[in-house]
Amino acid sequence: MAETATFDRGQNNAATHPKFLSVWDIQAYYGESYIVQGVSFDIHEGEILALLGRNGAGKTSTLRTIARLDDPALRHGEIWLDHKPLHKMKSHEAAANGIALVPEDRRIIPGLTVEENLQLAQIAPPIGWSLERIYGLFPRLKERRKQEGVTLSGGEQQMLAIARALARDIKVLLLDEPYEGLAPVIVQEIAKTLNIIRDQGITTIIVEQNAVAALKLADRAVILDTGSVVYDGSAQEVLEDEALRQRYLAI
Amino acid sequence: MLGLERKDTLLLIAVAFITLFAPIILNPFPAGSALAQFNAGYPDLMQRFVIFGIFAIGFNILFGLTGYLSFGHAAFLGIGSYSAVWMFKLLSMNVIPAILLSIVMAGLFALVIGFVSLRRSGIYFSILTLAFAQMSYNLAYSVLTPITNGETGLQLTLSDPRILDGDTGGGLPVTSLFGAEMRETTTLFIGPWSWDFSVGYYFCAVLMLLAFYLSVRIFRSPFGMMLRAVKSNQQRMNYTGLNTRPYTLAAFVISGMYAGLAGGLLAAMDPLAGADRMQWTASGEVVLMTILGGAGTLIGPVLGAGFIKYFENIFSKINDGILHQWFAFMPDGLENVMVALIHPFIGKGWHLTLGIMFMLVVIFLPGGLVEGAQRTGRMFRRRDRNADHVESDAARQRAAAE
Amino acid sequence: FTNAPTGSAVTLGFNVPQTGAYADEGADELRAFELAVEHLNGGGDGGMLNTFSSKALDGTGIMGKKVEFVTGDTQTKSDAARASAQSMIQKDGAIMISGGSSSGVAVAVQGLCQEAGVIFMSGLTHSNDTTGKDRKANGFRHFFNAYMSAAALAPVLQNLYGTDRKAYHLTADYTWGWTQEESIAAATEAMGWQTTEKVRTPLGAGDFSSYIAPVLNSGADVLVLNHYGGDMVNSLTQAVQFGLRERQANGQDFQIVVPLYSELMARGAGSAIAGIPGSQNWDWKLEDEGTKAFVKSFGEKYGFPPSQAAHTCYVQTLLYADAVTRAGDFNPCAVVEALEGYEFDGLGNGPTLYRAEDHQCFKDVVVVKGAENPQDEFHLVEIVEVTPTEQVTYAPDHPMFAGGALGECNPGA
Amino acid sequence: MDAILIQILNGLDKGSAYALIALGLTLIFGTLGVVNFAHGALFMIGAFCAVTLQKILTLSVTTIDPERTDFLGNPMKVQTPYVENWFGPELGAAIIDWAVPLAILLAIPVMVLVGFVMERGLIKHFYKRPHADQILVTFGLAIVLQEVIKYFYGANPIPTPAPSAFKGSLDIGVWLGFDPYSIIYPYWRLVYFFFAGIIIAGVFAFLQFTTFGMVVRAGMADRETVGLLGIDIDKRFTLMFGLAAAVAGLAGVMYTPILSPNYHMGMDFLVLSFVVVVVGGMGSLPGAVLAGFLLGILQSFASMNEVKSLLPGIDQIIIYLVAIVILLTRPRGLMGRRGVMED
Amino acid sequence: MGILEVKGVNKRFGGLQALGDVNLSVKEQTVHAIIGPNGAGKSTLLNCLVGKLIPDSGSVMFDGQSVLGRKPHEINQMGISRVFQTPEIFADLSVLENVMIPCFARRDGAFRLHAYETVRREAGIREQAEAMLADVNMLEKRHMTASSLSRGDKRRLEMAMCLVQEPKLLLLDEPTAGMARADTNNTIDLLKEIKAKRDITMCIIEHDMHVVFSLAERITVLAQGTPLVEETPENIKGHPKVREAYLGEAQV
Ligand SMILES: Nc1ncnc2c1ncn2[C@@H]1O[C@H](COP(=O)(O)OP(=O)(O)OP(=O)(O)O)[C@@H](O)[C@H]1O
Ligand SMILES: Nc1ncnc2c1ncn2[C@@H]1O[C@H](COP(=O)(O)OP(=O)(O)OP(=O)(O)O)[C@@H](O)[C@H]1O
Ligand SMILES: CC(C)C[C@H](N)C(=O)O
Ligand SMILES: [Mg+2]
Ligand SMILES: [Mg+2]
Repeated sequence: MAETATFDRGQNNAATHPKFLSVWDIQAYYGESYIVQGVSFDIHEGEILALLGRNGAGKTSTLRTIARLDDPALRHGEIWLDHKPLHKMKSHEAAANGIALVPEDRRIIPGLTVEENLQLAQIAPPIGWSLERIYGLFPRLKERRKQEGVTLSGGEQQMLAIARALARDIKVLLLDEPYEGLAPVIVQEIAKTLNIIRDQGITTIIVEQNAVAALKLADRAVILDTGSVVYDGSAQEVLEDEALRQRYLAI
Repeated sequence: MLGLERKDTLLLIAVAFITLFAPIILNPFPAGSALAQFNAGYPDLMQRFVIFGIFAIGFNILFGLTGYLSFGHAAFLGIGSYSAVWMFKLLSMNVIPAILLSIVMAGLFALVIGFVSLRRSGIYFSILTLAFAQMSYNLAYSVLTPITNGETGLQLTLSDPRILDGDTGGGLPVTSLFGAEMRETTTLFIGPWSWDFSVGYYFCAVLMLLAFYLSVRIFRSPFGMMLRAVKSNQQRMNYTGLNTRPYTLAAFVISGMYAGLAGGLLAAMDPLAGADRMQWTASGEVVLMTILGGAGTLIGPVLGAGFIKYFENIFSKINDGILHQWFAFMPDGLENVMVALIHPFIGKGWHLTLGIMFMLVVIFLPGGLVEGAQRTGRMFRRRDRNADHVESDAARQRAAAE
Repeated sequence: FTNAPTGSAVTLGFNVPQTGAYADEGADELRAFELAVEHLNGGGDGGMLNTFSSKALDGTGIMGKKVEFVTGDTQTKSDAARASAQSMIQKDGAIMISGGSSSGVAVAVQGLCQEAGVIFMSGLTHSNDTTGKDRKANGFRHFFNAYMSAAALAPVLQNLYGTDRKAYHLTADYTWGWTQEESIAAATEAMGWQTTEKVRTPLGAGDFSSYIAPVLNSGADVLVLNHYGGDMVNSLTQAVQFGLRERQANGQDFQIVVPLYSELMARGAGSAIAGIPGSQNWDWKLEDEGTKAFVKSFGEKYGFPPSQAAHTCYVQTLLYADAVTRAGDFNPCAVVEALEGYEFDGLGNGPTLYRAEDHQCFKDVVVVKGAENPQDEFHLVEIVEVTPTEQVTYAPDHPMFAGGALGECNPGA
Repeated sequence: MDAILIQILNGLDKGSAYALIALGLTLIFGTLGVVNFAHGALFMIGAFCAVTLQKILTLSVTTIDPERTDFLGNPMKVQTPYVENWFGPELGAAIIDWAVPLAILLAIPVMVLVGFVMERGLIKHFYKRPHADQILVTFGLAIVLQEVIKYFYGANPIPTPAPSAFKGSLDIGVWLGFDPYSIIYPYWRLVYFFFAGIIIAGVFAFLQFTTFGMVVRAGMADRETVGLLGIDIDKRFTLMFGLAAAVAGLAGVMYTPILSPNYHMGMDFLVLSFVVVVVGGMGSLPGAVLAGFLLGILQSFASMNEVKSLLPGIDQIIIYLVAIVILLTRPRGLMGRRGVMED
Repeated sequence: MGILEVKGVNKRFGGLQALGDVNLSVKEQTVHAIIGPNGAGKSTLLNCLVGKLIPDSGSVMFDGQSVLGRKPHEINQMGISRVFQTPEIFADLSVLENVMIPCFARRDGAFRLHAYETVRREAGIREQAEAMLADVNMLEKRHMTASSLSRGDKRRLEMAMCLVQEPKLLLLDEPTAGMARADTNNTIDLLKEIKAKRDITMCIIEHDMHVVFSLAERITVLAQGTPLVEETPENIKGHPKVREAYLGEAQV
């Protein structure tokens, strides 16, 4: 389904190519440490992209940069979403333009109940799934909706974090290790959900250590190593090319 | 040397050098010149620099390492002072027993107050310590007047027993170290300069160096590391098999004893102990000193103490007359404009200047004065970027904290 | 001796509260010091130099040396005040320290000056202790004290409110408050009043309502406020708000007394002060020549009349200069000798004596009350009576002043 | 009995002041997590809004009255306020008389503005900084504000009387069947009490019935994540700060007839208000209000002679003593939330 | 008798029965896995073992002694270490210091006032810590501040901190979550190696079946707060109930 992108480095193609999300040569720093070292890729609408790499490769940092969080600081490069310049925005503006990040440590907000955590996501427009619909997908959350979010079990927190993203009307979903800490059955559930989400035209970037699971789901794969793209191609290819996996993912 | 690493040894030597030559360094302007106003090298102020330096060093052992922010440390300072003055009244004008008692008493109080207050953390701890100190202050000011002599402060009188000293003749006796009077001062005149070398100052300075050395040892010790770990993650400490309470309590008591030492020295230099020393503003002052200098750094608290005391004693004394002297070379109109411009910031406006300095420092030098020193240092040696900065590790830890 | 002047100038140290609650008093003190120095150095109109009974001073400084001064901030804290005084002595070579606006500070600095061997001419200090149990040979007080307030007030109170009164004291809980409470209670009891209650209030309490409310039902019909500064402003305003002044008790109108008064406090209390009696060391409305001369030079220089704080500090400076000149020596011991038992006139309050036994100055005391309809902001206080010296004089060994000794004068190093 | 009643009344009043100050402080400290040592200064600035309005209203034309002389014997300058010239002496005088309540109108915009400027210009940069830095910068600011006020208004208290309509006091005792004058309560204190009630209720309602409070709390706990949810938290923080400043300022305005404003009144209240907030429990508005009233009433009782004669000096330390007892028995104060400023 | 004996432990959170009558016996020197759906109560059970939570009823015996009523640090000193589900490390300290602290805890006990010695001089401790870091492939990161580690590295660090204590019982709550596959495999090897070298018992919670089946000798399946089955890995794989409640179609 996805056309394998060939990106002309050094040029901002976002305006001319009908790409949905374009990341062009982003370079980002934590203080003085140079972490995201010129990452470029682009995605079409409704595509699922697996962003892979070893620990410390810079996956999380890349997602955070796209979501326009303060850290790491973007010092060079451009990010375009649907013809809008994300790189000029702050995180809440990016969110208003349809970016949602499910962060790796889930970031459930202390002091708020499960339901409040969800309500919080629906304060600023655009609003997505209704609470009923969310609870339909995650009945576990419905049971626990009066409980303080941070006392949920690890897996439940993960569900809440994903649910919170769905509660907003989003164009791009950035998932940072969504399967971490989830029971296999739930992983399968979520995989299904992600397919549903894709069918609705939502574009997804998924970072996952469980590379096989992610690749199965994804159309494309981008592999990072020490902050740069070392592979950008079809997911299928990575699944099949043992040598490639061995080289970049050591699996 | 002395069981320290090279950079710590260098720091210690630098501090020793500066303290020993402080009477000269702090009096850079010839006496009688227009700028002599800025000279700080007279015994009383120099003593205050080092004494409050001790206070802040001790406070930093608690706050800088464990992150427990005590808002009642002045109580220990006050207790130290009262103990010392009582020792002068009852026993002898020798400063040694007085200071020993100060340290012991402050340590005991710190043990009790710390034991209770450390049951809570964060702001709850701060308020508990504040409450204890305020109670001490209020009681010392009023109900406990028989012990503290209330508002006036505890002073020596002619009728004090002083069992060891015996009769002292007509005047009030003075504090001494086995006969060397604390107030004895030799003034050295070289050209237009004049430098005061006082026994009291050197006594305090030696103790400050000792206190500083000890604090370096504590910072670099496993104990110091544990304290930093407490600050970082108490939970993990517990699940690692460490009992955090004795660690924090030990830090609290040690810093209380430092405060007691400082209080005792204050009384040894000037045998009066006032209740004001225990008020929350005094506790706040040491907090400000520490943060201003750079909490968690070795030398920061001393710098902070010097900074605040300098403003308090030097800026408050500049008056319009002095301003007119400075600008006398200008045409009259301009002179008056200059004086009017500067007037709000000096003399009775010294608080204003201090407030502004606080804000500037904290806004532009997030790590306190030490950070400022480092930046200047860095500017001078751009070349070797990777050079080890004396304080950089501590500063970094601090920046990462909270 | 300490800081013997060597050059062509002599340095005096003026240590006043520049920050804190008494900063306005401090500012006025400083104005007075500057004026005094100006006059000593021959500037201005000479002020009280013209009316002073001693003619030793001639406007050429002190013994031909130009008078210079340094200033410091006491912060109304004993500690800070001593630090500030120390620096004047050690760094600036001050040979005399003056100023201050609290008894605690005065006693503390007086002690310091004694040890350091310089003269201390205290500013505002009203506690009996300053020249009582904490008296020092190197220290002199021009201000009056709590005992003298009481002695002057008592007859006036008797005239105003009779002898059958029950008094309720609210007292600032520290040494000055206690001595004033003790003195007033003793003096009023001597004329037949009863003291129903003495209640100590914390310093800077702000809201005194919970201390004032019980007064209503205590059976008392006079409230004595042994407060000063902001505390007094607040307690008085609040007492008036609670309607104490409209009340009747024991068949008489309820009354409030503020034994120690000042114009600055009266300004703070606003209309609440109207009609309230109290005592002052001095008032600019006194009619003697010295006062007139001083008010004139001060008023012309600064645009408003001087406070009693200003007066005290001005006079202290002249007195010191005069004593040095008369002694012909800057040595503190010579100065002490010149001042002890010294009688003079022309510095306000009529003939005045510096008693040798305790270095307390004896002169007329001014009994005042708050003006009902002040014609302007400078007339908030009216003089009721000038109590003659004899009536406020006491024996040096009076029990309220017992326990201290001057010691010997200390000329220092 | 009546002695106790009257102390309860007094306590309520002191309590309302504590509660109001603590309320504002909790918004900044308990909710925004900023240790704001300048809060007392905000209270003080509020009080000086009243002073300023009074000064403005009494701005006067100066005429020379040759009949009378001033203290130096020169002809007397007579001041007539402009408002009396404009509105006639009676209405003019009445307006001046009502300066304190009118000052509310001045204080609201001024305080909100002060809050906005303070937050945007300074505090904003300190949310992520250690509490210690916040203390230093806000303490510095407090000193600066206080010195500026001192520079313009002097150090002595300035009388700001309540409107004469509220002079005098209400004899509550008579209603309850006690002797006249046994329980009286100044009218203005009643006004203050009700005023406090209204403000407290208003703030509660605002935070309870809107999501504002929840969002701000969430933003405090984790501003990054709240940003990810599309919420511009900065704007809300600024608003919250403005609100807190306004609450502090109004508390100050209305308190002026009770406590003549002076430049250090903020510092005097500062420590106490921190104690109240912490005893109430960090992050809890009801806690702050409750603690305010509780400590106010206890303090009133402790200042009764009967109590004081039993325990000398108790009135000076009662607040701290109670604070210690409460904090030792209840780990997070009366109603504190877990995790707020506990480390 | 196992080294760890949990008998009849109950824990409620308000209306929720998080643990219902849990019995568990872990044999000395075995690796015992606890698996189960999310929210089954696995972490809660561990919390009861290390003193973070106190069970409403039941008993927990370790090495013949009850752990209930003891403080967390006392329990640790008995020989139980735990790796948490979300990494608990000393974020402000360097990686090396993070590992040295447990070394001190092991050598000096719960408290010792060694305020005058210097850390530098503690060569033995440092070597120990460095050796441990080398084992988890983190030696070159030893001077980094722990907070700037990536997430997978934080987990490895925490594991190193627990291992270096040489506990008798090591509790691992999802130790490899978020770890790259290669590191997961390394971790498995490391745990195996440690197990072979020392008399250590391990109790491991994992959702990664690869890890579970590579390590575990016994597996307890927990569901809704109660143990469903306790079996050898082979038997678990085919267990229908387990498949339904937990594994789904996952390949194991
Ligand atoms: N706050 C920070 N400060 C400094 N460096 C950081 C910070 N956060 C991460 N890093 C560094 O940035 C690099 C990339 O980290 P990042 O978290 O993006 O990796 P990752 O690919 O997500 O790894 P993982 O799979 O372990 O989550 C790592 O070397 C890490 O140490
Ligand atoms: N402090 C608490 N208050 C209320 N409920 C809690 C608390 N802690 C845990 N729970 C609930 O108890 C249940 C068990 O939680 P636990 O963390 O033990 O699950 P788990 O088996 O570790 O799950 P996971 O595999 O997802 O980590 C969950 O439903 C959780 O929401
Ligand atoms: C300012 C003084 C006149 C009164 C002051 N309270 C004192 O202690 O003496
Ligand atoms: Mg990551
Ligand atoms: Mg779990």
